[in-house]
Order: sequence, then structure tokens, then C-alpha cells
Amino acid sequence: MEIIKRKDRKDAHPYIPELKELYQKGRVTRREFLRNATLLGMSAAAAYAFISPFAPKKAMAAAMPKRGGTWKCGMSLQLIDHPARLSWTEGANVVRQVSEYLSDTGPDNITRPWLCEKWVASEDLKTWDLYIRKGVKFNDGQVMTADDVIFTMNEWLNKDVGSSMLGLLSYWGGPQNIEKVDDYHIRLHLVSPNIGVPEHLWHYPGVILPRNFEGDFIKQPVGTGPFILEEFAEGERAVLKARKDYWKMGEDGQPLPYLDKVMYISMSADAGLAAFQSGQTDVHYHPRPSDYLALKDNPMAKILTVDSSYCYPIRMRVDLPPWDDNRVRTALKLCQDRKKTLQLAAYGLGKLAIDAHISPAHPAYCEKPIPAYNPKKAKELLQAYASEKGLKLPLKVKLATKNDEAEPEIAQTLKQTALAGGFDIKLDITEAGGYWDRWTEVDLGITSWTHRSIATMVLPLAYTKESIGAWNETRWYDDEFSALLKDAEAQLDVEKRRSIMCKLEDIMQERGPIALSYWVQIMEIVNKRVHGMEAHPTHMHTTLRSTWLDG
Amino acid sequence: MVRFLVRSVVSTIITILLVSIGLFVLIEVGSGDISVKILGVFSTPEQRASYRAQLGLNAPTWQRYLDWLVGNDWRAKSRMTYPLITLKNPKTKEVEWWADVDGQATRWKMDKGELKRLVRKEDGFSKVMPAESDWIKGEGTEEFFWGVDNRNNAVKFVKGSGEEVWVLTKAGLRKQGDGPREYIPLRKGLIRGDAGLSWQYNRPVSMILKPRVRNTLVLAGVAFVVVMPLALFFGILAGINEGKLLDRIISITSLGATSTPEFVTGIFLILIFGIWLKVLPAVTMFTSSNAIFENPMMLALPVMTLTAVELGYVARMTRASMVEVMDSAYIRTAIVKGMPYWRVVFRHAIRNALMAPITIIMLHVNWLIGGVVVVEVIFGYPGLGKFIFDSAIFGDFSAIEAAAMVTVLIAIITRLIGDLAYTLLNPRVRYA
Amino acid sequence: MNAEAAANEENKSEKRTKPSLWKTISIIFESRVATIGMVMVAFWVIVGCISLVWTPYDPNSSDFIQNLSPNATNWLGTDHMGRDLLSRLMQGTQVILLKTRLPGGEHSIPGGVAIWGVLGSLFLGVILGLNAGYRRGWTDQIIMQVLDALIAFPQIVLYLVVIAALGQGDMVVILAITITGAPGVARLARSLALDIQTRDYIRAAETRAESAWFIMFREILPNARGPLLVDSMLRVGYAIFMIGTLGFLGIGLPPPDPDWGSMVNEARKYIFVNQLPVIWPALAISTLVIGLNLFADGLREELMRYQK
Amino acid sequence: MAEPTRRKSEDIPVLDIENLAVAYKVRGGEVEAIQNVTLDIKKGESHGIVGESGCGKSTCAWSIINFLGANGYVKRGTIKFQGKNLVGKKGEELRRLRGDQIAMVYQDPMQSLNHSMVLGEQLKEVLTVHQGMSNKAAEKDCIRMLEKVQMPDAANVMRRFPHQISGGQQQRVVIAMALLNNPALLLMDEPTTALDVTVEAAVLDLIADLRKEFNTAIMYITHDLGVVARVSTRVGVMYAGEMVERATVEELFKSPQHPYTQGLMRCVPKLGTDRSSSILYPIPGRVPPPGGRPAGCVFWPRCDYVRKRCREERPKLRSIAGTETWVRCHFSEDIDMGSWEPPEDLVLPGTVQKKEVDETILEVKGLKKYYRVRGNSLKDVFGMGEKQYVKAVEHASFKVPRGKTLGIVGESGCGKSTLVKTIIGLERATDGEARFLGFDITNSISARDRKLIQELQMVFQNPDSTMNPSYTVGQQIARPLKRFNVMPKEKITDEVLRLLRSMRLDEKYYDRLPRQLSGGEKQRVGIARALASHPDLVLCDEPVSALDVSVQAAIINLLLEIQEEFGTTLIFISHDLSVTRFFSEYVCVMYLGQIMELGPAEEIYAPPYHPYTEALLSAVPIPDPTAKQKRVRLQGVVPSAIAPPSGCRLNTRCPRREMLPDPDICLTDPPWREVHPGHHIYCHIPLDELRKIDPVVSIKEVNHAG
Repeated sequence: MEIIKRKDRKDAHPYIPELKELYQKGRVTRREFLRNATLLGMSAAAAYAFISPFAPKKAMAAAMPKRGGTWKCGMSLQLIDHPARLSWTEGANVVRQVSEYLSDTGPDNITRPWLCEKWVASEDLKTWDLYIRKGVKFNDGQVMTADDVIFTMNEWLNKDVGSSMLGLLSYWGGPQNIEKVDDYHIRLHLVSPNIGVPEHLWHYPGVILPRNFEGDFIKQPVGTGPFILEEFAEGERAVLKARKDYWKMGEDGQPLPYLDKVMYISMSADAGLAAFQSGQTDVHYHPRPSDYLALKDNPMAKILTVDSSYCYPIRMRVDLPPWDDNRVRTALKLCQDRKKTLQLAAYGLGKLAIDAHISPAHPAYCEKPIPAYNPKKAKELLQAYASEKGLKLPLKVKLATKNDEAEPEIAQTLKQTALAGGFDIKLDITEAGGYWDRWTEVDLGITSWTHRSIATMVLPLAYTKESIGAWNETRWYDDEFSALLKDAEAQLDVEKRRSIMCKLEDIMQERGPIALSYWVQIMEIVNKRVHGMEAHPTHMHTTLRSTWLDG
Repeated sequence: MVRFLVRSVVSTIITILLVSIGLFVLIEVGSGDISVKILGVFSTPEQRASYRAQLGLNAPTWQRYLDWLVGNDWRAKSRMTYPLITLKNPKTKEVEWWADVDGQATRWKMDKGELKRLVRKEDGFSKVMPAESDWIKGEGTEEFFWGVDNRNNAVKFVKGSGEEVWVLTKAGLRKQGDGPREYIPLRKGLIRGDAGLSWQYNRPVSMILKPRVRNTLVLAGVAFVVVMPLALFFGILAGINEGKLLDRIISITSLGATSTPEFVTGIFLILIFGIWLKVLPAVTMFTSSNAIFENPMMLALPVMTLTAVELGYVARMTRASMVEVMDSAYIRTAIVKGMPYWRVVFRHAIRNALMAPITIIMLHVNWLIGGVVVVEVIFGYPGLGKFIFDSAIFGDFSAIEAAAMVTVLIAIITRLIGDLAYTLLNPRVRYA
Repeated sequence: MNAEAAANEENKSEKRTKPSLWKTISIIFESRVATIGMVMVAFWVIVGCISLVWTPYDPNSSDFIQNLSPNATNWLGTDHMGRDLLSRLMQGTQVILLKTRLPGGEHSIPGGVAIWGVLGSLFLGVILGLNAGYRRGWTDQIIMQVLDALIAFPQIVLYLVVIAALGQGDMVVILAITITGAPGVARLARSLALDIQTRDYIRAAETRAESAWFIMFREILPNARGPLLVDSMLRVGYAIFMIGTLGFLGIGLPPPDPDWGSMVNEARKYIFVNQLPVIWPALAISTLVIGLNLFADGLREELMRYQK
Repeated sequence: MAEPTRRKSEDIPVLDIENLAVAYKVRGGEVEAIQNVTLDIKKGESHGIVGESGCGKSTCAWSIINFLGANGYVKRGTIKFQGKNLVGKKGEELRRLRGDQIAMVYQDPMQSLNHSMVLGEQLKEVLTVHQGMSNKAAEKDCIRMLEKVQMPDAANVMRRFPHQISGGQQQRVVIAMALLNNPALLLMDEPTTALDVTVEAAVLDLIADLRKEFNTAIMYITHDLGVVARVSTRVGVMYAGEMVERATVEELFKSPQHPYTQGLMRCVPKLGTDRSSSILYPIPGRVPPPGGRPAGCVFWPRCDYVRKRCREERPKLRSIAGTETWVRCHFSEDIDMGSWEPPEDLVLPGTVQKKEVDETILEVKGLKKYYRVRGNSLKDVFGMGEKQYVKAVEHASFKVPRGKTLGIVGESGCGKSTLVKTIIGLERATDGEARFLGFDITNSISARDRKLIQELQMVFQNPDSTMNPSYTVGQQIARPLKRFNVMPKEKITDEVLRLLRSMRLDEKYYDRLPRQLSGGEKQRVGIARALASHPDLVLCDEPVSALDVSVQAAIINLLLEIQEEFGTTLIFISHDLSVTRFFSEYVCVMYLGQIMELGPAEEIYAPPYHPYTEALLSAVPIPDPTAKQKRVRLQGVVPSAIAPPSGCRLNTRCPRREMLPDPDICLTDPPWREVHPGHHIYCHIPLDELRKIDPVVSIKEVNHAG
């Protein structure tokens, strides 16, 4: 304890010492310590310094970055208007190069301050102080102050804008609870304690906008980021060119970024793959397992991977028969041959999962045994249900999904493995767009859920009463579950949180609406000439500012 | 001949009209209640009704058809106090509808029952001003006003009774007071180059469409220019060597080529030239809107793909008609007249032999367009075909309607050209 | 001079017996081209029929290692999901040539989507064409006008529109094939009718005051059979082609039963790893289409020679 | 006109063919289209080749210029052209001969001219290619040549496309084209068959004149004995690929040696003979196909004099002592044509005596048929131009007594077919009245009563299209029986068989398909079908014009029998005046939709003539070289029926117009002048004037008319 100086304590969160202790006792992992410490406002540097006093200040850069060059990536591009309304990561990839977030969750899934120099949470986690970074200019020349931040926050909470932040930040209790202390200091008074604030600040619609923002990013691409939007044509391309006066310096002492130009060209996954292989693009965005297979031995390709909570839950609508009966749901869950699925759909790349939307990549994940493939038991359950309902097996059901990433493979495999379990699954596989039109409507479907850095971000979004009509595609909610979730959001103690998670996981496994075979291992396949880029669990291109090209 | 031409032009116009009707009916009616599709099944009947009103979907189909085809601003004009004008948004270049109030572009909204003017400033944004004076006495005590709202609708506000309307925001539907009583979603209509708004991109279809059409025309054009001479050459070559080895070779290869789907040819061309040999760009990357001109090489593979399929077909056509011509009586005459073989072929045969293929080729253009769809999808070529495909998948109706109309237009026009070419080639028609 | 040769042929073919069905069939074998074509087509039909009752393995189950190259157990190798390509290829024939799944997906009727589609266009086209060609005048004008409108649609575009409006399904494909095919058939039927109705036996029928429908369907149609038959052959080819393309675009016949196009579509992602899953269905489509073409060509020649 | 060539054995013949055989490769072996053909043509001589279709006439010509297609070749024999053997000549050498030394004229001028090239080009290239002449010079020559072939305003024609000039003119162009290089040998393959009588006559005159002028050797192929008689000095008769007889034209027609030739002579009606005075004797059987020729003499199966030797030994072509005649028959000396008796089994119509019945079955008064046509001006497209009509039939009036035959003659486009179509109801009459059995029949057939329809049936021209290829003979004859339910279903088959028998077709035809029948047989079935419903009136639209002479005779006889048997009334359309004359009691001559002359056959064919009738008669090719025929020709071409000349429609071409003091009177409608009751002439020229005109034809009564 004594090693912590008083002045440190002044800012640092009172929980930090305890955290340190836990770490020293080996109750929390190194990674978890770093996450939580930084989360609570301890500067990353300090945190690193604590756990490994003798570690070098900065990992040695392999080589001095080269400047210049155009970085190309094939990626589908759709409509962008109000950043706060962003609903898809591709769009965010473009926006985030121009505008930035208050916090920054790194590839290591650790969240650090970014546009705010630091934040401090009260003990009860209901009051958060955000200290805005000074001297940051928007690319239209005006200086960023608390006003811009507050303006942006108001946009998030403005019903008219309709941002998905609105749901996420429900615990903020509306704009009136945002207090401007001074030009560079904002205080948030939360209605309910929440540990996720920094993470939430990095939720992809959350870029900081100039106070005079009119509502269309394409008309008004003003932000603090390293790049300037030169051209945006939906369905065609986005061209970004380096900004000269970016606030962050590169290793060579000059302002970032190293790249001259960033170019996103809209193309289908297949076209993208071809383009990458023929050297037309530098990055193959969002590679599918098949792409990995195609590229893993490609001499010019470099594969960056990271574990994530990206997944393809098989979700069942609990408001429609037969899925309203838990026996049927459980039966289907039992019908998953997880290993086979992982093999067929992802060539074994990924982590086997339990039937809960909580991932090992999430902090405080509670380790559970992977359920075995048990068609016999499934059949019994189903038999019981069927005889009750006067149906006969096999039970005919229709599984809808999109012919996009690994879904078809998962579907095909399930169809097969579920046969023994008494399910006769018809497949209804359409193009991605076709599925997104009805993803909340189909009674049985496979929806892809993107990575979220903590479980408390996704669970409220999809498995609570409030979220019905928005993101709750299964209409499933459970009072006990919701209650526990509230606690979890307010619970700082990792151990305690873990124990809550255990309960949550149990509930979902026991009566939840999703069957889940594996967690995707996110990978980024880049050309060897690309340096300083890292795979991010969210598939976001978070590190382009420090990416550079060699030859 | 005059008669022939006039006839074909007239019939072309009728055809286009028929097509447009068919298209409209098929989509607008065939696709059921669009509001459900947009608002989702969560939406209540009341919400849908309100939304349909805003889209003008409550109007009878024929009216919507007319609006779609020739626009409805004239309908709005007759009701409105101030003249309608269209302005280009300086940033997006989109066309916006405003009313011209003594030189100032103006729109209106109701705020707590009070009519407000939104007067446009140079930078494209607008400032709010009171406009209570604009009310007009209607029959009885009712006071109303026809103006433009900021969703490009001509709307009828009624004093004191703001409608409760459901407005669609990205966050979903939201109930809003102070709504207008009636809507006319302003549009210039297809024939005036306004194909409405694309739901997928939330931008005017015509704006997105223009570059796509250009790209496709370039692609198809190049393919056409490459294919035709080759095809005709091989066709004629085979034709005059009927039954000989050369004929066999040409015929069989061309049959093989036509019978291999574009998508297969395309894939393998990419694999071989783009990836294994790396001699040609595997896909078409539009690094700028003029990429095709800056880097024409990227057309190579798509064109090759189209060629593979088209070449064979046209060649077979040409061959057939060449064979037919070659054993016609007048060729016999020419030979018996002691004309040298090549003179017979070039002076006497070819001209007649080309008549049939040319008309067929022109009729065949919509087959070519079909191919273009596939090719564009494979090569990620941002053209008309891919656009239609995407819109169809997305269910972006106004986009499909417009795009389909364009393809049909192309098809019909080329056919017309075919007719012309035929008349020019065939004196029987020319002097009939 | 060939006329004399033909004349001679004709007299050879003079038999005392009524021409039997076999006789009409046998003319196919007189042309080598037609025979080859028929063999190719027959091959696939047979393969399809077999697949109805037996395929080496379950086409939809992944019993093997992924992306195997051909070997003793999997003659054509396996695909990216470790399914036996031969089995899938065999079953791929069904939806095209042998069975059509009715809406609801519970039941299916014999005759593949391509077949029904072409039959549809044949039915529609013949009725329109004969009326246009025999009645002429205004009827002709109007019918042709409408047909022009239909023909103006590029097939795929029309299909995409239909999809957008009506959604996917075997029936929709059939509808699309019918609509896109009918104008062509009609034009052919019309030109044939226009030619045939100048013949004296039509006059004879008219002097018997036969009804227009009688003349169209009893007097004209039988003599238009040949060309129509040939034409339909080619159309089946086109149809298969289109189904393939649609399958490739992922909007064709719905799963699970694989059709060749969607096989290509699925396998496409893996083309860089394993080309065979693309090559086989591609070959299947090509050979079938080529077969139909040859068959048609041969048949056409024979009929011509025969009609003389 | 044919004048015998006295310059015998002058120098070497231009063309000398020694027992030539041409074979075609077909599936399963090869067939000899022609065998042992031998002939020679001298300078300035016109050698006719006559025979029925499928006898290898054309093949003969094609073999000379070695144009036998991919599957044909000369199997035996030699073709010497000016001493040099042509057989096996190829490439350049052959090319130089074609069109230069040896030229050819074909049957169908429309087809044989390139429709997408102006005539000028097609003509000029003959000169520019063969003589390397300059374009200008060629142009001049061509125009000169066109004038030689009496082409009106030649210079203009050079710039026209084929479809812009009439058929006759097209043929003239083709001939001009052939003569441009003044070839030594001119091959003509049925050059006038596709043309109308008057046009044909003109072209034949032309050929004769040209022959004199250029002194070219001509090989003239035709099926028409009349034409041969007119154009050729010597004639070769071909049968089943063999040359069966060769002789000077006079000899051939005076004393034909070969039974086949004799048979032919007996088949064709001479102009002036009619059913009462003479009978046509068809040759039984049909020409054997190249594949199925009999051993021995090719003709024996059809020969009346056949003996054992004929069946075994193939006769040589031998010359008859003391004549120029060569014949391929063992016994020609023993055969005396005069003493020929028709074989018993051959059933013939008894020569009918005219019985006077004057019940009128069909009466037509002032019948009109107009067709609406669209103009080509912009105005017309939008229907604003004034309406235009083809005046196909104008004021047709005539009566047909029961049981008689009315022949309607006239050239193509004269409206005879339209008239018939209107009567039977395939067309609605525009105006005027028509009564059949007292019922009005100006309406269209659909409006008529079943009973009426079945009384009015039709026999068609083209045997190949008269039957529906898809149904058997039986089905097709049965159809009308069913349609008009003439009799109970079960009886139908018997009835059909009865009809077949009465058509001289035995039962095995019942199940045959049309393509298994010969032209004659098809025509018989056609007639049977027409008669099935026992009609009162049968309209025959050129029922025999497409048939070979021998078959023709048979069909004519058949019709005559039927008329006797059923007392059927016939209306008989034909362009062949001899046949019409032979066939019908009453004749009606039409020109450009107008009836020119109407009356009893014998009177029509003797003065006073209508000028048009006169022209027609003088144009008829008569199968008798000795016949004297006046040369009256119509000038110009048939005017368009859309804007026909006012008044007498013939006035633009009338050969006798100058007989009138004031020719302009022809611009007014002429009066109907009655020669006798029932014989009318539609002309301004007074009858006495017309009476002055002496007969067109004078034939020495030839002994073998039977």
C-alpha cells in the first residue's frame, strides 16, 4: 500500500489499492488489472509501471515508421448521415478517421482516455469527472472544448437524432445530468451507478462533433481526427487524406498520421478477396473463414488475430411456438455439436462457447464447462413437448439466416446435427440485406453480433424488456436476469461481478433464448507492407493513425 | 421507309409506356404495403396510415403512377400561395423544393400551432421567422395554408389543428404534433429526370444512377466494340467454310463459349489473370469516379468475360445466315457469272448475310445487359447492373423502378437502331 | 440438284405403313449431331433420376474432410463443408430438370423448374403467336406491341424486379422464365403461322367455315410443331443458364436442395483453395446446355430435310 | 420462230456431250441423276430439252458449267466445249469460262438477282471482271445491251434494285447479263416458266431474235412442249435421266418415235381442240426416282408396247435410218403412232355432247372487290392520307348454268383468284350482288349457312400445299364429312374409301401422309376432299398448272368424269388458254380486274376477238412448230391496280387502239358489245371492225390428236 503516494490517491479511485492487492494475490489477471485500473482513471503508464516496474516505458518499435503512401481497403460502404446514428462498423471505420472518441479501447480490449486526458469516478460510481484534452483542434480550425463535447452528448440523448447511444446511456438520465464545470471539465451525474462509462464513450456512434454540427456528416465532415474526408460516395468509395495539424505526434516527432491517403472502396467480400490477392488492396476487411483458408499460405499476406465477443447466436423467438417452450429451446441447444461447427464454419479458429452471450473476452467472464453434443437428451425433451402438443417428431422448423459470413455453414451443420435430436430444420438462407430486413422478425435465425468490450454493454441491449422493439430480437427477458444485470452494471469488484456473471450465464444457459457454438477469433489480413496496424475485436480500424506502409 | 421509321418510333414509345406501367404496377402493387416494409411489423396501423399519407401512398394507383412518371409539382403549384422553386443544395448537390417568397427561398413548419417560415440562407441552412400572416381563410372559420415542409413535401397546414403525425427517424417512429393535414411528396417525375429518393442511400436515385449508367455504358460499349467485329469475322469465316474443319472448330468453340455461364468464366479469368499470373487487375476498383478512364486495364477482364459469352452467340448467328446466303440463287448467279470467289463473298454475300445478325444482335442487347449484371457483381464494377442487383436485394423500389426503366430504355433504343441498320442494309425496305 | 437428292430421299422414305412414333424418333439418330446432343442430355436426365432414389452419400451432410480432391470414396472430391460433390452434383439435376417444389416446400411436382418454365412460355407464346399470326391486323398489332414491351426487359432485370416484388421461390423462377420466354416463342409461332396460313389447306379449312381456333390449333399448330420443339430445346438451355446465374447471385432456387448455380456460389469463396467445387457444376451446366444446343441443331436439320 | 438449220455438220459443235452420267452422293450411297445423255449443239442453233420434272434436265445444264454442288460429280462421259473437254475443269480456268464463254439464264429472275445490289453493278461486273473493262465503258455497254433486250429506259434501270422492276423486266436483265460477253453457249433453264403468257411470248421472241443476231448456241430447257416448238431447232426429250429421243423440232412433232414422246403429245390439249372433239390420254404411272429406275428400258413400266426385251436390255440411243432422229427404243420402227389404241384399263371420259340445261346456279352482277392499302407518305401513316384501294375486281357480271364449266382466263393479277375467293366467301364483296342457288353470297363465309357452304367447295392450285402435312389422306377427306355431318360417323370410312377409289386411288392411300404422295396424287386427294360434301359448285383454282403434262391430263380427265357423274358445276381458273379451251363451255377473259370478253368457248377462240383476247391467243405457245400464229403483243407492263387506267383498263397497252378514229375514247368506259346472246365483248371498237381481224392461229389438223 505505501508505495502509493498520497497525491496519486487524490485522483486515483479508492478501489485501485484493493485492485492492486487482488492482483498481487493473483486473484485478478494482469490484463484484468490493467483494464480496471485504467477504467477507474489511473493512467495507463502508471498502471503498467505498477505491475512491472522494470518494464521499458514503451515497447521498442521494430523500425522507424515511413511516411506517405495510400492505404487501400475493400469494404462495403452504405449511407452515413449523423455519426450518432451509425449502425454499422464499416461506416464507423470511415467516421473514426475524421472524428475521435473521448476514450479509446485498444486492440487489447483495454480502454484508455483519448480526447479526455483522464476521468475520475466517485466511489459509488454515480459521478464521473471527464477532463477534456486541451489544444485539440477540429479540422475546420476551431478548438475543441467542453461545449463541443456537451453538444455531442446532447445529440446522443436527443430523441430526434435517434442514436443507439440513447439506449446505451439510459442510466445517464438525460442531458440535464451533464454538468459543465469549466471549458475543459465535464461532470456526469448518473441516475444509476455504471462501471461501463468509458467503454460506452467509445461506442462507435460516440464521436465528438463540433458544436455547430447540422446533422449530416457528409455535408459537414468536421472532426478532430487525423484524416479529412475528401470524398464519400455511398456504395462506391470513401477517400480520406492526411491532416497536417493533428494533435498527436508520431514516433518521428512529426504529427500523425504517417499515411497520406486512406481509401475505402466499396466491394463485395468476394471481390475484396480477389482485389487483396492481386495486390490491389492492402487490407482484406473482415475476412471469412474461407478467406483465411485462401490467404493463410499467401506469401504477401500477414494475418493479425485477436479473440473477441463477436458471435453468431442461433436465436429463438420466445414469444412464438415452439420456441416459447424452454424444453424446445434447450433441445436445440443440446443439438449443437460445437466442435464440428467450429471446424466446419471457422476451421477451428475461435473459442468454443456456452449458450450465453457473455464471452471469455469480456472481463469477469465466469468459466463454465462447454456443454456436450447430446441429441438423445434433446430428443427426450422434444418428445415430451411434442406428445404434449400432439405433434409428431421430427419437429419441422425453419432456420433463417444470411449468406454472409459463417452463417450458412453453421446452419448446415446444425440442420444435420439436429436431425438426431428430432429437429427437421429447413434452411432459409438469403443475401445479407434480405436477412437484415427481417432479422428481428424470424422465429428462428442466426444473427451475427459484433464484439462489445464488456458484457454489460450487450446484455441490456438485447435481453431486457426495455429493448423489445429495438434490439431484442428474441423478445426474451427475465426479471431475475434483469435484476442481476443491474447489480452487475453497478458492481466494481471483479470477483463479485464474476459471481454475478456466473448466475447470468447459468440463467441464459438454462432458459435463455440463444444457442451459441463458438466465439469468433477476429482477424485482420493485411499486406506485408502494412505496419503498425493491429486487429481489433470490433473489426474497427482503430490504429490507422499510426499505420504506415513499407515499400 | 418513312412509314417504317415512323411506325417503329411510335411503337417504341408505346412500348416504353407499357413497360413503365407494367413495372410500376408490378412493384407498387406486387410488393404489397410498402409502409410495413419500411416501418417494420412493430408499427401500428395508425402509424402506417400516417406514414403512407406522408409518402402520398394513400393516393390511387393511377395518380401515383402519373406522379412517378411526370411528377406532381404542377398539382401542388395550383394549391400553393407562393410559386414553387427547386434549388441545388450547395453541399450535396441534391435538388430541394422551396417556395419563392419575394425572392427568398422559404419553407414552413408549425410550432405549437403557430406557422413559422424557414428562410434559406446562402450556406444552405435556414433561419426561423414567424409567418402567422400567411394563413388563408378557407370555407367557414377554417384557416389553412399550403406550403413546403423541410421533407420536400407540399403540405397543407390548418390553423389551430396540427395533426398528430408519426415521423420516421433513424431511431424509429416518433409521434409529433403540429403536423400538416395533407401531403404531396414533391417530385418532378421520371421523364423529367427525377426518380425519387432511394431508401437504401437516402439520396435521389437519379443522382446515384447517372455515374452508374455511364460506367455500364462504357463497359457494355467496349464489350460491344470488341465482340461484334470478331464475332462477325468468325461467323463469316465459318459460314463460307461450311462443313470444313475450320467451320467445325469455330462452331464448336463458340458453342462451348456460349454454353459456359458468365459467372464461371469470370471467376476463372480472375483466378488466372488476376491472381495467379497477376497480369491484369482482378477486380475493378474505382479509386476515383473516373477510374475507368485513368486505368482502362481494369476493364480487360470484365470485357473478356462478356466477350466469351457474346462472341459465340453472335458468331453462330452470323454463320447461320452466311450459310443460308451462300447457297441462295443469286450467289449461284454470281458464281456462274464467273465472279472470283472473294468478290462473290465480299460484294454479294456479306451484305445480305449481315442483315439477319444485326437485327438479332440488337435484340440481343438485353441479353448482354443480363450478362452485365452478373459481370458487374463479380468484378465489383459500380454500374447499372450491380445497382439493380443491390436495390433488388435491399428492396429499394424507386431505385429498381428507375434502373429497370433505364435498362429497358437501352434495350429498346438499341433495337430501334437495329431496325434502322436493317432498313439501311436492305433496299427492299428502304425503297418500300 | 440437292433438290433431286432430296426428292430421292423422300421417295425412299415412302413406306406402306402408317408412320409410327418410333419412326419420328428415329430421325434423330439419322443426324450425328442430334445423337451426340441427345446422349449428353439423356446422361444428365438419367443421373438426375438415379439421384432421386440413390446418391453415393447424403448430399447435404458433411461426412468428410473439407475440400478433398477426387479420391476413391469421393470421386469428385468434397466441398468446403466436407460434403460429397458427386452426390450434390447429381442432386443438382433434380430441381432443374426433374422436380419443382411447391410453395410451402412440403410437396414437389415432377418436371423441373426449367421444364415448367419453358412449358409455360410455350403455352403462353403459342396462344399469342398463333392469334397474332393467323388473325393478323389489329390483333397482331396489339399482341406484338405487348410482346415488345415484355421483350424489352433484360431477363435478369425482370427477374430481379419480380424477386423484389414477390420474393424468392421455385414458382417465381418458373414465372420469370415463362414471362421472359413467351415473347420469343410467340414471335416464332407468329412467323410460322404467318407462313402456314398462306397454304391452300388453310383455305380449304376456311371454305369449310372451320372456327378460327380449330384452324389455329388443328390445322396450323401441328405443322409448327417441329420448329417450336427445336426452339423449346434451346429455351430449356437458356432457362438452365438463367437458373444457374440466379443461383450464383444467391437469389435463385431456395436451399436446401443444391442447384448447380448456388453450388458455384457457395464454392466461389473457396475458389482459391479448391477449384473443383466450382468446376463440376460449371461443367454440368455447360455440358447440359451444349447437349441441348446440339440436339436442337441436329433436330432442326433433320426436320428441314424431312419437311422437304 | 423456228426455222430448221440447214447448215449441217458445219464445224465442230459448240457443245458436244457424250453419254454423260452425273451422280449425287446421298446418305447411303449415291444416285445417278442423269445417265448416258448425249447431245451436241452447233453454232447459232437452239437445242431444246424437254421432259417432265425430275428427269434431270437441269442437272444436265449444271454439269456443263460444273456447278453440281458439294455432293455431285460427273461420273462418266465427256462434255466437249468447242472441242475442249470440260469435265474436271476447276478453279480459275472454269471461272473464266463461266459468264464469259458459257452464260446461263435461270427460272426465277427475282431469286437469281442480288436484291441488295443495284442492277447496274450486277451487270457491269460481268464486263469489268471478265474483260477488265473500265467502269464507264462497261456502263455504256450494259445500257446498250439493256436496250437490245428492249428494256424501257435502260439508263435508269441501271440504278434500280431488282424489286423495283417487274418480273418480265428482271428476266430481260438476266438475259442481258448473260449476253454481255457474247457467250458461245447460252444455257437457259426454264427462263419463262415463272412469267405470264404475254410476257413469256415477248421474252421468247426476244430470245429468238437475239439468237439470230448473236448467232449463239442455246440450250433451252423446258417442260412445255409448246415453248420448245417455238424456240428450238432441235429437241432432245429426256426421261428419267436419259435422253430418249432427239430430232429436229418438225420431225419430233410430226412423227415422234419414242413411246414416251408420243405419250407426251397425247397428253397436251392443242389450242382449239376441246373435250367434245378430242380426248387427252395420260401416261399411266409416274417418273421413277433416280434411285428406283427399272432395269432394261427406263420407260417400260409405263410403255404400251412393252415386250420382254424391254424389261431386260437397256436400249441404246440409235439414229433412225434416213432421219436426224435418234431414239432410245428397241422397237421404234414397229410403233405406228396413228394406230395407237388406248389400253382397256385406262378409264376415259366419254366425249361429252353439250346438253342444254339453262338453270342458272350462280349469278354475279356488278361484283366489286376492293382492298384497302396504306400509302407510304407520313400522312398515310397517321391515316390522314386519302384512302387508297386495290381495285381487284371491278363490275364482274356473269352467269353459270348448272352442270356446265366456266373457264376464267387472264394473267396474274387480273383478279381471277380474287373473284373466286369472293364467291366462295374467303373475301367479302365490296359491292354488287352474287346469288348462288338463289341465296345471296356477297357476305363472308362465316355468315353463311352450313348447307350453303357445303354446296360450294374449292380445289386448289399447289399440290404441295393443298394437303395438311400432318394428317393422313383418310383424315383429311373425312374432315368435311364430319364437319357437314353428311352421313353417320360409322359410314364415313367407307365413304372416304369410295371417294379414294373414284379418284383412282386404292385403299392403301388411306393411311398415307401427304409427303408420301406424288403431286398428282395429292391433287386427287384435294379433289376428293372438295367433293366429299357433294357440292353443287366446285371452284378450281388452276388445279393442273403446277403438274407435269402427263399427270395434268389425268387430272383433267378426272374432273371431267366427276362432272359427268355428279353433274357438278365447275368454275375453272387458268392462265393456260389451251387447257381452258379444252375444259370449259364458257370462257371469261379478265384483265386487271375487268372482264374483257365473255362467252361460249369456241366463240372466244375465234374472231371477233377482244384485243386482249387476241393478244393472249397469239401468245399461247402451241406444241406444233407448223402452226401459224400471228404476232400481236401488248407493249409496256401491267399498270398498278391501285390507280388503274380510266375507262378501258387496257387502253395503255391495247394493240388495236389505233383502229379507232379517236383513241381517246378508250379513256371512257367501253360498251358491252353483244356478238351473240351470251357472247359479249367489252370494247369501244365496233364489232364489224373486230370481225375483220383474221384468226390468230391456224393449225393444220394433225393426225395424231386421237
